[in-house]
Amino acid sequence: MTEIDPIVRAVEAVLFASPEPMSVDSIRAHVGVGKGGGDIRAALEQLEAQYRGRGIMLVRRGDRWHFQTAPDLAHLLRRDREEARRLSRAAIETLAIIAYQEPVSRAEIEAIRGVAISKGTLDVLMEAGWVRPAGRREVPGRPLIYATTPAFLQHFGLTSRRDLPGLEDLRAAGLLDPVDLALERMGEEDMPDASPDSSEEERD
Amino acid sequence: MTEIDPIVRAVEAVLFASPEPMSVDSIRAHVGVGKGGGDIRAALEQLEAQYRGRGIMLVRRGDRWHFQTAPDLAHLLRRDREEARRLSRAAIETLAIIAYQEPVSRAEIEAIRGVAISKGTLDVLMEAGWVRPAGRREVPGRPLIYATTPAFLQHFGLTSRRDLPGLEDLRAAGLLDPVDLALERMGEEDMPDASPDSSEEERD
Amino acid sequence: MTGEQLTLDLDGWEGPLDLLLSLARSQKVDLRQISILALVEQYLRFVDKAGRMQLELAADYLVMAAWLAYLKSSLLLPRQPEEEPDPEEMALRLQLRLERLAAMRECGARLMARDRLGRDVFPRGAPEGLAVQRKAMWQAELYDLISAYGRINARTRPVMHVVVDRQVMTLEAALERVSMLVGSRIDWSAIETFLPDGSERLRRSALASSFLAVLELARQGKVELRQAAPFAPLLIRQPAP
Repeated sequence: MTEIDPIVRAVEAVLFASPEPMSVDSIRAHVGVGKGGGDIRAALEQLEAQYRGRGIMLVRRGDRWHFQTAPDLAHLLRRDREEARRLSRAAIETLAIIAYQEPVSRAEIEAIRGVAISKGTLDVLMEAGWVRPAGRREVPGRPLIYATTPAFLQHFGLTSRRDLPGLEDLRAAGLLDPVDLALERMGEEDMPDASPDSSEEERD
Repeated sequence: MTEIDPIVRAVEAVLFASPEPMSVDSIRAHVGVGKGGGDIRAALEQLEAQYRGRGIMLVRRGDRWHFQTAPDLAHLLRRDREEARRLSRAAIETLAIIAYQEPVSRAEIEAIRGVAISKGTLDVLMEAGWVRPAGRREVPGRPLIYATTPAFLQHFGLTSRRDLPGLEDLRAAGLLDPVDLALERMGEEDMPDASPDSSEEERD
Repeated sequence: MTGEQLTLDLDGWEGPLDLLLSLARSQKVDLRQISILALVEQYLRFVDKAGRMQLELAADYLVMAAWLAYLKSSLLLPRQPEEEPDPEEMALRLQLRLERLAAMRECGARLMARDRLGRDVFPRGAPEGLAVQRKAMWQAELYDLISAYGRINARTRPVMHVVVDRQVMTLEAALERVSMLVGSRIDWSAIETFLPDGSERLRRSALASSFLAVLELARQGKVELRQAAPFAPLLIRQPAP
């Protein structure tokens, strides 16, 4: 792999040695170049390019970087590794709702799914480290709200939440809006003289 | 890193993900190329060459292979973080005794302080770089004796130990008075001999 | 109808909305195009069948059935203009809810299908690890040092009690003075008149020692004492010869 820049080498070694994804700041703290960290970012970009197409690759998850194996080689590596515990449908849907609509309260999740979520469902997601309580909603009852974690991005190979598959389409289609809001919008567009108030009336 | 052979990629990924060094046979079992394993060996040689000079390297231990970070970068994996810490009372007193009366043995320090000093106390002073062992006293038991270092003078802004204020200076500065005596003196100053009679009459 | 081919395994449904979504899916691919009326029929038939098979349906399935039956009748009957809620809007609301659930289910599937760390892609198997070694940067000021030394010295210096030099009159001196003065007095004299001049401190000491001297002289019969009452002046004179 030709001549290599000393900082690129150092960043490569540190990222290889780290058991966890690393932020630019923590990389710099180890590599020890001072200044604004521009050189670390440049090194990361170089590394990313150098490893492109190889068996391992440099990826960014949230604002952290790590090396991982190339996805197309999964079949070589999966053998003799036990399949991670399968998530229930309820857990998968709940995770999707939290990820695409965060932060959401439990009641909001239930409104979308049309069914109460069992206590274990959120626990499983929190135990996996993908979901965390993220404060309370300032409405009566001050319900807890939930959001995803950096580990969620890492596990699902997302650079950021903006990378969630289909997020933009869903947003454009209004499918991330609550039903009431969607109805109001439709009322404004389609039926100018409909009374939006009536929509408030029948919650079931 | 140019075009890369599929087997080299596969071997690279398998070695990267493996929790332990791998033999050619176990690599082949994962990579899945049949035959005599000559291609695995060839891939290992290629990898070894490709990573030469980088931050990580492919190494062979016995008949097993694994990646490791380049030995000359080991210092990056261990980051020192400095934390400002204040010396304990025992440590600063011990340091003062050594500074004023060096060289002194531990027993002498204890005799002056009137309490035993823990091993940690001297260790801290040596770790700080202010105190060093300065030979042994030629008395029974040949105890180690301690003295201050140039770093000590530097830290405390002293040109030499003679810059330390002497006992007379300390006395003048009120630093030699035990607390209770100093308190008494303050009491006297508050009521000079204004009316000693009246004050005395109130007794019995 | 396709809807009836759905098995009646209720464990498979995540609630009535989920059941409705499955029924809707069997009707048409695009949820925006489904017939709510047909969907309601499918659902009610399903619940009816479950009832005939004596399957126990959870309460929320029955609540949904009742609501859908109401919706159906509202949609079929000629509409009262002032009627609330508007059945068309109720139907639309149901459709929107189904769309949203379908969208989230789709998102869940897409998430699960991603290359997941630990299943499809793998981190380094044996990272060397990074260590942060805390190194104490010891700090002390010169003042700390010298005041510590002062403290030690103060603590361990031999303790010496210095008694302030004060003027006193000893008992011997008092005996001598009183014996001498009493002979020159003709009448009773207060004890204070026997005291020497000087500081208040000396006078107090002299008073104490002169009092003891007077007592001693009285015991020897060399003076007479008189006091009218407690704390009255103490009078002294030489006994009549």
